Amino acid sequence: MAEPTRRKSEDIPVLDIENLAVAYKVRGGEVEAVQNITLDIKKGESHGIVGESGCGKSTCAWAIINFLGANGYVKRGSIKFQGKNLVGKKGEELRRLRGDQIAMVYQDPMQSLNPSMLLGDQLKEVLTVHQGMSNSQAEKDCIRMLEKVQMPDAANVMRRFPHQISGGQQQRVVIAMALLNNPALLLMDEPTTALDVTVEAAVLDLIADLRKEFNTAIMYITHDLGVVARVSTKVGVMYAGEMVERATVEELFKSPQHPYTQGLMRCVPKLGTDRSSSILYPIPGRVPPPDGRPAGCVFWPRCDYVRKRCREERPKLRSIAGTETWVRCHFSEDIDMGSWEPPEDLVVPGTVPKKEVDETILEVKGLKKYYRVRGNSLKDVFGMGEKQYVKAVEHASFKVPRGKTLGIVGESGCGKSTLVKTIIGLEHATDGEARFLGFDITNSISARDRKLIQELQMVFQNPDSTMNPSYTVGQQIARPLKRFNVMPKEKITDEVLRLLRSMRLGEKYYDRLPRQLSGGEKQRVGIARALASHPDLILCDEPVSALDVSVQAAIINLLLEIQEEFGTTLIFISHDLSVTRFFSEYVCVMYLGQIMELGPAEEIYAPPYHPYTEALLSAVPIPDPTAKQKRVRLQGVVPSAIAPPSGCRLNTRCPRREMLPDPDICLTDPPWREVHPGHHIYCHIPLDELRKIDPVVSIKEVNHAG
Amino acid sequence: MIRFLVRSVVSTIVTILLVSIGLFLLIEVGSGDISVKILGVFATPEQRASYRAQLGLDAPVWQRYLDWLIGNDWWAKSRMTYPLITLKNTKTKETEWWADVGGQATRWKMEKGELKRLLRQEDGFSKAVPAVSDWIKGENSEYFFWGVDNRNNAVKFVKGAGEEVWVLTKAGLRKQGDGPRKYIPLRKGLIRGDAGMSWQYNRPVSVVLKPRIRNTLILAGVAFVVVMPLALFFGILAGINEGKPLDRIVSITSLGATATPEFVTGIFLIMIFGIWLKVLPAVTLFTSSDAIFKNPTMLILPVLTLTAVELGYVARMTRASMVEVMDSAYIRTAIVKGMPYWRVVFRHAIRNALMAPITIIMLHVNWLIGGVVVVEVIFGYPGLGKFIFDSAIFGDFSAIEAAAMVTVLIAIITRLIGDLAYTLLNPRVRYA
Amino acid sequence: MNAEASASNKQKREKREKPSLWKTISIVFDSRVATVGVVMVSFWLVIAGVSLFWTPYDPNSSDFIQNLSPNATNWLGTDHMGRDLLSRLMQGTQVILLKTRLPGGDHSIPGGVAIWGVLGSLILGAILGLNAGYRRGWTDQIIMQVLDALIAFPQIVLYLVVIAALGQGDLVVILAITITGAPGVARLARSLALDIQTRDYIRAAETRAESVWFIMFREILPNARGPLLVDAMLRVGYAIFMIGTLGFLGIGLPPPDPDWGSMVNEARKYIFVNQLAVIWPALSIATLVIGLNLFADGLREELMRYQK
Amino acid sequence: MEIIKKKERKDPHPYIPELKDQFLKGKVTRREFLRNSTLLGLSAAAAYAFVSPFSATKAMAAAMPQRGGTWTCGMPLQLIDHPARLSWSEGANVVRQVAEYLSDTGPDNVTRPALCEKWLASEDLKTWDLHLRKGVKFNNGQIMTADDVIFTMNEWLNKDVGSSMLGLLSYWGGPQNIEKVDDYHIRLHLEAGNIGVPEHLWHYPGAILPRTFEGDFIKQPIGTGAFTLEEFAEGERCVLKARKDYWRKGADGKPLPYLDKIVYVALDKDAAMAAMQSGQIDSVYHPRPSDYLALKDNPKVNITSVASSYSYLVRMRVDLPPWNDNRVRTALKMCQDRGKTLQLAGYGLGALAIDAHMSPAHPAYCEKPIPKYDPKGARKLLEEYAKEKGLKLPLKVKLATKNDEAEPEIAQALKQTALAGGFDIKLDITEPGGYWDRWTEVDLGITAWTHRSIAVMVLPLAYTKEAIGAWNETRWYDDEFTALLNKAQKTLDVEKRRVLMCDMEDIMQERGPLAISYWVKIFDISSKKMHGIKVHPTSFHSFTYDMWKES
Repeated sequence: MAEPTRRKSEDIPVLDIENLAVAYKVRGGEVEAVQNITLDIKKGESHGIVGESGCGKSTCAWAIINFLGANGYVKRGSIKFQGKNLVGKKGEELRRLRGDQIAMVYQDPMQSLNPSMLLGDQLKEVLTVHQGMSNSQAEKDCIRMLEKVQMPDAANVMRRFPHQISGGQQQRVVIAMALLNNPALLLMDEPTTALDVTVEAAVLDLIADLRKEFNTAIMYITHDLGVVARVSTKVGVMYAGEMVERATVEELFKSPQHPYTQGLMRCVPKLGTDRSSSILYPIPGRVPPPDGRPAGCVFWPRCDYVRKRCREERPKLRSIAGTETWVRCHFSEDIDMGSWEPPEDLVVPGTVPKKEVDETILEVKGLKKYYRVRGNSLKDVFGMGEKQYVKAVEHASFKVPRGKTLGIVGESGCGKSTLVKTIIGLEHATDGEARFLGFDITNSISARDRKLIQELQMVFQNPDSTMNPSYTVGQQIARPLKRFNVMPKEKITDEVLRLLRSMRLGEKYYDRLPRQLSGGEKQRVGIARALASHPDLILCDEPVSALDVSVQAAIINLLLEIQEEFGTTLIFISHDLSVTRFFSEYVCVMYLGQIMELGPAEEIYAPPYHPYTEALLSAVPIPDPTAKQKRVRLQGVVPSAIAPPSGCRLNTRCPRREMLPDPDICLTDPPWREVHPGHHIYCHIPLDELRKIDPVVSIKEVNHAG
Repeated sequence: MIRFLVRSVVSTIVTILLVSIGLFLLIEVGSGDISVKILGVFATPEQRASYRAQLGLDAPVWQRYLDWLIGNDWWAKSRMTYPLITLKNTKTKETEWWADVGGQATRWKMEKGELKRLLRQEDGFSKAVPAVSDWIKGENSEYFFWGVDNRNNAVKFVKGAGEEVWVLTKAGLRKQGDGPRKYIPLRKGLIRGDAGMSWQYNRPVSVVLKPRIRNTLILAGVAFVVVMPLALFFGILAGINEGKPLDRIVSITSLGATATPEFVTGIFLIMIFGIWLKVLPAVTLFTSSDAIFKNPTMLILPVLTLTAVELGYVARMTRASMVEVMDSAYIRTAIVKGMPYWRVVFRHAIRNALMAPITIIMLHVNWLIGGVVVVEVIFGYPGLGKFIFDSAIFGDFSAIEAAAMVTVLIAIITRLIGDLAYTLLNPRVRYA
Repeated sequence: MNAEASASNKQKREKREKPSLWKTISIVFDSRVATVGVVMVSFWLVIAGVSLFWTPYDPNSSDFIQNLSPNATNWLGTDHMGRDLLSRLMQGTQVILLKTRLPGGDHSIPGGVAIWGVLGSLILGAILGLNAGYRRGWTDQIIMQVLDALIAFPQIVLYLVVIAALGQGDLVVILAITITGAPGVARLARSLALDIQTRDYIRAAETRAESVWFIMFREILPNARGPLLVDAMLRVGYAIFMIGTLGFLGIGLPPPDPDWGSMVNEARKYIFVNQLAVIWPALSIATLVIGLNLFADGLREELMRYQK
Repeated sequence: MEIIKKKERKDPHPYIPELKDQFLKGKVTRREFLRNSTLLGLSAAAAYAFVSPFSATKAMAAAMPQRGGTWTCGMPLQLIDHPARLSWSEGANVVRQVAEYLSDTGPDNVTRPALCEKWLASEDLKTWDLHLRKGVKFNNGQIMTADDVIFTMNEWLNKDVGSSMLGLLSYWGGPQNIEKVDDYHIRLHLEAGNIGVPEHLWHYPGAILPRTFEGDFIKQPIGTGAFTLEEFAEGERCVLKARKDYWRKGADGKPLPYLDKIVYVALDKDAAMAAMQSGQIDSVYHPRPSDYLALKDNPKVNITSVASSYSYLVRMRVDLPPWNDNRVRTALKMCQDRGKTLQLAGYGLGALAIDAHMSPAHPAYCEKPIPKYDPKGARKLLEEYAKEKGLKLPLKVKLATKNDEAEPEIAQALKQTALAGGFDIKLDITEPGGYWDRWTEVDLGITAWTHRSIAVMVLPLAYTKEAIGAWNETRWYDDEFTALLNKAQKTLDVEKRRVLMCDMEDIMQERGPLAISYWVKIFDISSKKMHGIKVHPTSFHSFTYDMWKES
């Protein structure tokens, strides 16, 4: 969806940053969080800043509005806003700029709205304070702006508190607030990261529309290459506090110059690629901390092309002749991305398809999970109200063959986590059947046989909470070995070390505490812990979604490797359709507790789609500005799971409902339409109709790495 | 919100019940045989048994609890020939139990084996007349009568079988004849405002307690009104100046004040202002029951003492909350929106910063009452705290039970108010 | 997910370093406030330790002229019975910090009344709080209801009730500190458990079908240790404060061993003659409490730095 | 009647001429003459005129008293019910403002008539004629007659009332020996002669009550006193208001009292001291040595003092082990370092004592050497005892007392000095209320005993068989001692009585139940504005009817 860059060379840049360095005072000295940043943004331009966590993206934004906290300051360089230097600006002058000329949108809308103030008041004060506008006039303007950001029922929202509207709506309010004074510069710091993919897509659409309408200069910070490809005209890539490459979005994705940028591109699975057709290559090593950056080029310890000069001399950001690309590399002209070879010590899983086995290891039929909730009425307080349930999972049925991977995708609240919890026994099923290795597993874990428990293990999402901070890596991996008596006590240490090695973690990790590990390392330990009891089935609950892309690739590779080696069956939950596609043989799409579509991965990602699958695919940000994506959007918000819509639960938001002659039919349970054996769509719309729909995504070029 | 409130109220009632049970058990069971405490270790078992019977302590614990909580007149009534009434002694404000015999307030006693009616006269005293006709024939041809004696007990006299009872007098136990066979010490129960007799004062606890509660409510109330705005002010002031000299001064002063016990502060305030400078009354002198209204300056030093300790604590809480709020994302939003500093503080920060401390402040009323005990002892203030203290020292169980229940009630009610205030401040709860 | 937003002003370089015990301690010393706290607390600990073996004079024997001002012999002066105040002040630390006298005998166990009381409330509170926070549901409701009831008692009233019921004595004071402290600890432990039990490693333990007690005490408790420790330190301060108050009211730790509160109580009669006899113990209570507060503040900051 | 009238003309009692003779010869001190002659019925004025004939007419040079004003005094207030049951002076101080006594013993140890106009004793001191004052009205308007007095006396002697008068007046032989001669004349036929009758009538439970009294003074605060009870709240305050029709007249010829109001405020001593110093109250009841030290240089305060027989008795229950063994008792007595105790507990303000409940402040006191501190001797005795009983030294005992005046200091001093003697004393110091609840019950305790003007008045109260169950807290009685006591009570001759006293003191020292270190000096601390305060060894406030306040 990227716009072609509209150049208005006569304009001076709205924002012009030169050689910026921001430092924080810490105990015993100071740390330069950001160094040598140079960029300019012109009117109507959207400048993306992309990079992994901790590389100083946000610091740049904070430096612009001089909000660096008590211990941060601009150490070098200049920040010019409409030609005037901002550095060192203080007090009243700065305050007048903030919110008026320069506005900002942040990552977490819930956190950034005042929980105890009416949204209307929070909006209005931007106008009344900066423009001295009357309250009633401000009210009108605010409502108009809310309508512009496509806020339903705008007048009403003014009289609500933040917790009373949904996350996507909150973000719209924040954006509206930022736009109220028609700022010259809009700083957006991961504005969609906390949102679901379909909501994200809608917000990104909105940003693009607004940019066109208001001609605002936007600085867009994100870690997501897909997002940056969609919203930016120009992109700056940051690594370890430095800007390593800056180019137009097309150039950047077409021919990335810096080895780091190239590495990033190789890490991300493209939508539509799978493990049989492509390999993800992680960047070895990790991002250095601000006070531990190497001399010379900051990237050299992880660079495949490192030479002597790289270690000694810090490269300058220089322009590549004949392009608009700037790169911070001594040798970028010498590097040809196409001829890149993976380093020899990098182990990547084979891409050979495995032999087919027909044994079904897990079979779920009509599984239901309801949670009892307390109502809010007076009756409920005394337990006399009607019993209410959250219908978290409704009639889930699927089979998982041994040694295969089932991917479950869906947005937050779709019941995928509950489904997994029910299978593993953290919850007992309300109704339905579930058999694992032929044993009934609808009961909860305490009622299961220890042998059965041992065969079902789980890998968790959040690397920071997957490990108990109080115990060493060794202790935590050893625990399941002891618990399940996998082996004699004296052999446990050896086994733990063996597992560590197979996780590509050295033996030196045995005595480390979790806080000494990076996110990826923690995730590896989590996998080792799950593997320790030699389970037949591992449930992976978004194991890579909290990781940076370079690490993500490594973990995905590790899981694939394990599967290959042990023939372990995997259930893989993810909200990321690209990763799921890459990883899984079978995919199951869930919405509001219902399975909408189920089938082999490649068929899910191609027509005929379930309307929901279609919407999801159209929302996925693709790290390729040339990719064409249809714009199919869901309307409204996700209904409450306590009183879900009857029939097809998507019926309130379905973009294809008009395709039916009688849309009311959607209020009844749809049939399971079988596309092929093993591929089912849960929809009233006949398959033939669905088949007529074009593919959502069309990618012109084959990816370099692919 | 209604749900929240109803839950609070229900939980409050349950809490009060739990407290009353715990308190009763702790005092009446935990303290062992009360008669040992009163009669001393050298009393004979016979004396003890007789005395326990007079106090109704021979009944099972659950029944004593119920008697204590909801009274026993309602079941004692059923045994009586004549209806029970209560009359107020105008002189002592005590409630007296009598039986209503055709409009004549009457009690009974046995004298040399003969049953006598004690008829209440106009002046509050009584006249004895024979009452042989009152005897009722029982099952085993025994004549008995359930009446009221002059110690507010429902008693069962048995004809010709006056019991030997041990009566406690100031000079020790004395044996008396003509005693009743059974005692039910009549009481209305705590929830109807009858907390039993105080052994220390030999008067109904409720009569002694009432003015004390009033006095303490005044003291604690004034202290609260003084402390809270100041504490919030200083807390907020320190919170928005985190790390600056002003913050350091406020923080260190409040820590110092909090860590200095009330009794030290109080003593030295008395020395300085009451004795050396002679600008304020050194102690609270209740030369009449309404002395504090006549001379409110007496309250200054006690309130100041309470303030010194409480102020620091609440200020520290508020400061912490303010610091947290000022560090939050929505304050950042407000600043980045270009809001003037004071607008950020007043419109955006304070309300959120008060949410956390408000419940704690209300819980802190507990502390205030704790401080009140010490302050009242130091300043000779005849309030609830000193009453509890005296009762605890004396071992006056009815008094300490009632007084402790009152403090708990105050604490719980303020907590309820705190919950309410929180609800009003926090829209997330209000519109939940 | 992406923690970068919070990195704006808190870049933490310690995060990836290996924190040894010494490092933890040395960081406490980095904070000036905490250092002052540590110094104040250690001062009293040292005094307490020394007093076990040596005090300038017999603290309980009236060997001097009464109500002396500080002089070369009696550095802090003497009290109304001609006893050396310094010696009494030093010995006053013992009952609080170092020993608990068992009823009826001359035996005492190591660990002062304040320490045992806080330990008691820590154990009781942790058991209740962990059960409430981890099990949730009805268990939680019942436990919280009971705790609410306990919390409703103003502390000193609860002390008075306990003392009225059970009489005076070291163990009674310990019991009182335990009962009054437990609800607070339990609330803290509960909130920590509620937070910690959402962590994935608890799910991991559950998928191993670990027992509830294993999860509560081996998985949750070690991670709640820090805040509980800080809280306990503050509680020791409150306990000392409370023992002082009880001593002042004449119902605290029984004689003959002096404790600071009863020293104030005795000296109060002579306040117009000899102010120092009140000031010294009062100052001692205040400094120890302030020290503990500062130390706890420093420690809390430190722990928060690692928890993030 | 006849005889009495005859005697009246000369001297009220046949012994008086001899007494006069002895005084003139210097055998009897001035103090003893005054006391004895007044007890025998000589009027105080006549007695004073006899001892100092030229000063009798000396007019009061002081300013004319002013009327009005409130006297505020800090004093503990505990439960009061039946005045005859009073067991503490504070309560008596409240009662005595409302109700009065038949006689009045002043600080000069001279007993003057009060509700009794005069009394006459027979030669053998067995028959006493009490002539009541006429026209005295109770504050309910009723006239006081012999019926009221006899009713009150019957209350004293009624076992059910439980009055300490019962033990004191055991020589009366019971109520049947009280004869109503007419409405204003009562004759007592005593079983044994006793010179102390007028003084005994002043014993503080002896307030005269109306015959309608039902047992609770707070409900029926009726008496003949100068004040009426407005409000009484235990532990808080007591407000007394001047009566308009009081029988005594002031210097201005109008009915007393001068004051409008008396307010007793129940402050604890520390708070009272603060209030005193800040001028919030006018007087402190029964100040402690520490209070004396604090205020002795205060210019706004008058401090007056008087020697007394007030003391803190370390008393042992002789019916309980180990105190039932005299060796143990003696050992504890030997363990007293009296000088040190007096210094520590009383700041040297007092007189050292022997271990007998007889004080130098008592007439007929027999001077004895003050025993020395002898821990070795004590240890020897204890070792003997311990060996016999198979016990080990140190002997563990528990000493109970109240945390009130000087008791904690005495207890701590004794603990220190007794350690060398072989006692390991555990202290059980509680609040006053806690101790008074069990003061008769504990085996070893320190009890404060208030001043009594003569030894024969206090001894029957606490050291006779009859007093067991009342005030005999030690359960100690001794036949020889009782015999001597009975004799002494009938002995008029001071010298003869002193001889008896010598023996009694020896008995008490040798086998008695008490260890006494010192006799307290009684202070009064009052604002200089207050006039007419006469510090009394008993701390009784019996001067209020003619005290006045400078405005």
